Amino acid sequence: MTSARETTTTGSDNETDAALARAASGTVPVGRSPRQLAWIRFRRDRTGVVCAVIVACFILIALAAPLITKAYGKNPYTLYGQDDGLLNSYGLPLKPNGGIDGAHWFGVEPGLGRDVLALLVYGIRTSLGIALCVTVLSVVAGVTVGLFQGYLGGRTDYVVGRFSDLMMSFPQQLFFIAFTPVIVAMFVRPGNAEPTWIRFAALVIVQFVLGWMALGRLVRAQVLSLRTREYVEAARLSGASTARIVRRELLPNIWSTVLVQSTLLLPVNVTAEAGLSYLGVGMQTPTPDWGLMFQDAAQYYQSDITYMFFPGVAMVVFVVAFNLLGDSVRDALDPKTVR
Amino acid sequence: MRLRNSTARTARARCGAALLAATALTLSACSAGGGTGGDTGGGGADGAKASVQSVTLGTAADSVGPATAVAGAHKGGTAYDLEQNGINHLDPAQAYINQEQIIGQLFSRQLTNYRIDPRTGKTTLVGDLATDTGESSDGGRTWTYHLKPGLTWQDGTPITSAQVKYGFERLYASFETAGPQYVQTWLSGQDFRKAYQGPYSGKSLPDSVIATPDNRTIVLHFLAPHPDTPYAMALSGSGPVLPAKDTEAKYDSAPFSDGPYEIADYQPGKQLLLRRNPHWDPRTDPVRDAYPDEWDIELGIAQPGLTERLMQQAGHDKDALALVAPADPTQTPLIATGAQYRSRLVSQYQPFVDVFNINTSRVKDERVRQALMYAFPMRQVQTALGGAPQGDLATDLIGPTVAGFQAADPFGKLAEPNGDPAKAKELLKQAGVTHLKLTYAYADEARWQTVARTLQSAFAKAGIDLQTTAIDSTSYYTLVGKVNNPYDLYRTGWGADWPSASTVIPPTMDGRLIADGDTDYAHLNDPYVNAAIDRVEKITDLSQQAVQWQQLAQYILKNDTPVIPYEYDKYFNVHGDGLGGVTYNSPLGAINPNTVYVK
Amino acid sequence: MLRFLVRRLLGAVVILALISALTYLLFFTLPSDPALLSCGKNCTPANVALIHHNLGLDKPVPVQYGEYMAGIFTGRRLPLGNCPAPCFGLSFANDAPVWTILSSRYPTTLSLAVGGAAVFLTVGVGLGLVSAWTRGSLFDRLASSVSLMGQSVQIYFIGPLAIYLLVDRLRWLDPGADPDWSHDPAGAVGGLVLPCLVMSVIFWSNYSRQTRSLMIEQLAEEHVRTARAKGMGRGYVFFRYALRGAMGPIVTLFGIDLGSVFGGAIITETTFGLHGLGQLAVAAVTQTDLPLEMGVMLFSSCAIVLFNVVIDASYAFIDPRVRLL
Amino acid sequence: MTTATEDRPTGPPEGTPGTEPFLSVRDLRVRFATEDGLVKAVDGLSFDLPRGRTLGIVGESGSGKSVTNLAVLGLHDPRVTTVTGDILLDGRELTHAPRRALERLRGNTMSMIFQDSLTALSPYYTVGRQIAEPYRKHTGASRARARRRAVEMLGRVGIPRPERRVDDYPHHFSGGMRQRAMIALALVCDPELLIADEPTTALDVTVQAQILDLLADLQRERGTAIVFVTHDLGVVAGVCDEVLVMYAGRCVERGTVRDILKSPRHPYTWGLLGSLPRMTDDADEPLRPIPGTPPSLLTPPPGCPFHPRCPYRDQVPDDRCRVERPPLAPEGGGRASACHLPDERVRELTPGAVR
Repeated sequence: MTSARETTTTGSDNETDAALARAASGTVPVGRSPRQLAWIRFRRDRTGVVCAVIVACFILIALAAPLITKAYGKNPYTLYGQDDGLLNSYGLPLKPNGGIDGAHWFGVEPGLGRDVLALLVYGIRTSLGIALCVTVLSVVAGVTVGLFQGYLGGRTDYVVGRFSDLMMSFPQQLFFIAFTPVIVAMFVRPGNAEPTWIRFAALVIVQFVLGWMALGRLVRAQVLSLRTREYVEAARLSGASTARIVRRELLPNIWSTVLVQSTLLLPVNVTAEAGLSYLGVGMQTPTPDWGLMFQDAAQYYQSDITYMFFPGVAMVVFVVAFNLLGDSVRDALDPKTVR
Repeated sequence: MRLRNSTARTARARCGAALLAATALTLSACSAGGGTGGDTGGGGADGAKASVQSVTLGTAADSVGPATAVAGAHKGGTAYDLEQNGINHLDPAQAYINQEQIIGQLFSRQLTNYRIDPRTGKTTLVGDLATDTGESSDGGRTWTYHLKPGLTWQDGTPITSAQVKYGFERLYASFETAGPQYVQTWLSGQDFRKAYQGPYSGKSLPDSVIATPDNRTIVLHFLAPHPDTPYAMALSGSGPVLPAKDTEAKYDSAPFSDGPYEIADYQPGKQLLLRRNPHWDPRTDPVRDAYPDEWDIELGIAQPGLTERLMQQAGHDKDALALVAPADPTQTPLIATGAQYRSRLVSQYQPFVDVFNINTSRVKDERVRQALMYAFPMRQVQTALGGAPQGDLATDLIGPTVAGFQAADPFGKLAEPNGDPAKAKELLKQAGVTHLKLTYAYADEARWQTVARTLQSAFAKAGIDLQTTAIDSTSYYTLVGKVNNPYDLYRTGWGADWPSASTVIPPTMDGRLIADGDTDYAHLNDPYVNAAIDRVEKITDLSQQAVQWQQLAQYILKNDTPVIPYEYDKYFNVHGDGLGGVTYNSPLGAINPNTVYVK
Repeated sequence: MLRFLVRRLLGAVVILALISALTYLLFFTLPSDPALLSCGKNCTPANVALIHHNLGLDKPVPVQYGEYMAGIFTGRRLPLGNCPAPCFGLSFANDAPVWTILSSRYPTTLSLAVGGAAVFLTVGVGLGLVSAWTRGSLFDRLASSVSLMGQSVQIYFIGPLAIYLLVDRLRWLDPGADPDWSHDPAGAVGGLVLPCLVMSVIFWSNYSRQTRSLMIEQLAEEHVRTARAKGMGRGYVFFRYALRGAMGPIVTLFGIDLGSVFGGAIITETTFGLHGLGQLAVAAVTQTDLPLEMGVMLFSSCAIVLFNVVIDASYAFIDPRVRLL
Repeated sequence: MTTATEDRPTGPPEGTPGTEPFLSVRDLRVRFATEDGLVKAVDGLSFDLPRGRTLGIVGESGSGKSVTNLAVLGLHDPRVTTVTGDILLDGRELTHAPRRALERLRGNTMSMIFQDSLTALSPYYTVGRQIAEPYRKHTGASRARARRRAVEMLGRVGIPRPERRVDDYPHHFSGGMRQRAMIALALVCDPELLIADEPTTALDVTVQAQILDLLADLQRERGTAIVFVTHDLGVVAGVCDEVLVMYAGRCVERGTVRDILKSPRHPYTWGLLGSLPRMTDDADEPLRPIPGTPPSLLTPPPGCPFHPRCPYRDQVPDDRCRVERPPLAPEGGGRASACHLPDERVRELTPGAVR
């Protein structure tokens, strides 16, 4: 539920023998760059590929949401339930199983009676969008901070380190609950209509503010170890500029970690965003949102459990796929892992 | 904001109310829900049926204790009450929300109170501490009350008229900001705090204001006639306070009891535990049976869990009820349709009428306002809010619990509950309005977001473009309460403080009150109405007055249409099988704990 | 050691000061006016002004903040009566001292956090160990896929499901309830079982995965190989050497998770309707109850910071090479 | 007098009978399954080692030295490693011995000194405890006795004030002291077979000398058989009786120290010797490291594994080095080497190669 859990040692089960084997196998066969090798390994990993496909599907759904709903002939805003009398006088779907039928494949939402499938598709779009922004921002910030913290060391390192300590000792959930309204209030004059993008931005900001430290620390640690390596020393002695050393010597050596971490970070951010909406400080109706569906569903679980089924299952699949993908990517980038 | 899903302090304007002689009538017709073929809700309507009990002013004889015994009831046991929110104020002088008042009845007594017959549910206003509901003189300006003999505090100290006077004096103290201000205002005028700073100033109110000729008699001298004083004396603040035990502001979390129970333990927002007060003498109390030895009041029980617990009644929940929290909308269907719940279901009207205010200072043409009235999708809104069990379709400013209620429907809304876009369009054409674009402001909570969607799509059918603005629910009343607010449509609820419309029409329709934070949310300022209000307020015959209020209300709705009433709230919930003698206090819109016993 | 404590505690003070200042100042960027939430029907300008005074909102914000922070140590006299140290102010909503409210709430959160942590540490680390021991076996593969699922579900998804199935339908478990250790320990445990289980699920999976790979990593360490070369038994090597080495990272992981454990507690409380700090926090925010909000913020961040100090200190006991300074 | 044997899968060791080899390795093959394929780390290695003798195994890193030793102690992970061939310790088959049996032997009958004492000693326990542990396990001694033993051992490896140092942690020790502690750990149960995996590589010359003496004394006292792994031929000269040169997981040349150092036959050995600094060298004489890198064991080059780096491959007619793998040809006296170069060419070349 929080990015913090992702800072942990990316479990590399390196083996004596595997290590010896690497020593023994000596130089890699010529003509294949490490990336190519990684790619080959990845393609060999069936689960990885399957998950990649699933993930791709989710992303496609998010991107093509309008097309999908167009093809499906529904949209996430029309109140089918109320207009077509699909709800009883208590606002519950008349038809069994949450009103699933030919017209509404996943049923209709209790209360408003919007189409669940359309909602879900657009909900994924929203949540994924937010999570993506957060992830990108966090990764960029984390890497930058980590790089310079690790490379410059000394006072910079100390100060920045304490700062990220500060950030880390914030009770995250509380922070989100307390400050999302604040940030919104900063953008919108009280009482004015609140454009959706502002919520979006606010959510991205709050999550980003507490989201970058984990990766930052990881990168710092790596850079610290890299910094003492001969070739970096050499580069420095040869008077290369800091920027150049960072760009040419350090970055190439951490990109795999960064890649792995970001793949692991994204689902975490998605669930976090959903969590916020669930607590009522995230996106707001009518904006379709994954977490909002959980919020509603949690209200209706007594009378319409079906409503929770689709968003729930979708999210589990999504996160599972992403985690597995993360593992596969790691394995591919880092062959010593013997599973 | 609705009490049932809002934290108590946001539930302003939802205060206890008393009911005056209103003919018993049933409105189950309205509560038939939207049930069409295969709709379980239709059947559920019976479960959701509510009726209005008639109430009378009691005599001195009615005011004699003890309270009517409940058949088959016996003392002992612990009764549990599940509250959705915390209790903000235990100090009776601070109690205004019906939750605070109904719970307050267990440990505090007033000069008058509501006696509810456990068999018929007939509600009578009687003397509680006082021997009767009060004698008026000087054309209704002066009211005299006599305390019953043998009244004591939880430590045995006798209750005197001086303590009652002290109780009234406390209402002036600077920290008493939450409670009703009727009595203070009647005694000392709008700026009562300037006139007197409360007992801590060392001074006391002169006898010209409150006199205590002997220690059982108390005389109140008002500036103007106030025929409904008996009801004002039933407000929680109209009782004694023992100066020796007065902890000023801290009294709010630890009041000293003169009722059947004393406070054993209080954890704000979590639990209030009430233990029997040995010094309370049932023979002096015509209102309270007080059968259980203990009341365990659990606070902050979230919905839908609260309702679920009452439905499941596992463990001690079998002896549990919810004094003020109605069933969660998501569970009302199960309750309304489940035969197993019938025997323990309470479905009654609350004194609250929910309305959508049309900002008359922005939407000036009443034909436009009427167009909105026609276009308004009453049924869908009801459905979106949980259907008939939550409330019946409203067509009047004054609710069924208030004196003189006549079901009136000037716009035929019950005939066209889903709205009449054609009629609306026509009216708009008459008004020469095209492309009408209005702003609807709502508190940013799930249910109001839902309603916003509903309104948007319904108004669109009438060619009205409804812009919606979500307001952070904590600032909602701040913002819609501003005179120059930028919104055209916003909902509020209003409940009578007692069942006379004089606690409904004047505060909400008197244009001379308009100011930031006032309660004329629609900003209606119709000279005719203002004049009429003054006229009706002068009538001292309450039943006469009631009729006049009703006529005025209908005039306002028909001609000015400043608001769109849409729901008479209902209390609809089940209680545990382990409890008997569960009656309903319609003036407060809550379960009456006084007759409850543990089987 | 002493130097370490002093340094860390000073750091903690700074952090808490910053957090509190941020919370306090940002609160006033909200458009809502707490006074209007407690004036009921009497929101006349005069009455509102009076309430402002009673709540101490009539002073400039920095002054308010100063007085608030000072009050924590010195106690305060407030218009609504005085408030002995530690004074976190009086709740705007019900005038009760925030400190009393807090102290009536933290047991729930603490029980939840400790209970949940206990569950996911034992289950997670345990599973991880077994997987590492029986590496490559069917169990191992089963465990890792289960862990994966666990890592992928969310409290707000399985919580309601669990209630629906285990409590309402099957009646196997009690619904969540606030623990009352002093009077009803048994009931307290019963009421915590489900919440702790639900909460722990999203954590233990991570721990089992991490423990597994950490153990495998450790088993490949040269000093562990040495131990094997000395002829020490498999179990001995596994627990005395490998586990000893894996402990550090696991503790680190736990330290990082402290925040999330608290966050998890909040969502769990919301889902099971428990009266913990989380539920209190949500209430405080929705009621714009500044003193309460501050109280919860300070209390919980304080807890997290201190726990972190404890954890860092514990390294010294796990790894003799670590020196605290 | 001991001899190494021919590169035949089976068959008794020749040479003077009666001296039963204490350790005897036959056609040892160690393979690792890796992500990228099968690695033949050791490929058909055989040697014998009687009590009281020292066998030196030399070769560049990655030539399979350490893998061989781990195989002898049975420390490989069966999940990713396949070990075939025979390892006989005092006549007992170890290759397929049950785990517990091996555990009883390890640290007791046979023990190993690891290369890097910093990583090879656990940072979590005191030196004393780590030394005492195997003693208690194998002798069932009491905690107190084991501790006294640990102190004694520390003393023997020349650690000053051992009774104090015994409670220190490895990171309190200097590199040299740690290495001594490592040795004390290996010797605590008076092993009959001691495998020293580059025990002195990390150390400065004086410490190195001390430790080598220590090992020599030990061997004299107890007749311990020692396998001495190193890529430093200088050390080999000092301590070993026979030498076995490994390249790419196989033995390319072997013989007595004299033979190997005085008249090496294999170009790889020449290379090793050439890259060896000597006291006799004048300072400006440059070192001549072997050009190129060891081959990948994933895809070993066809023919002679050394041919890509061998300066003399063209002197072998019709390109045999590239296509045909040279057998390990015995030349009597336990001497053998695997190279296609005709003996006469070898004889002419040797002086030039090694000087």
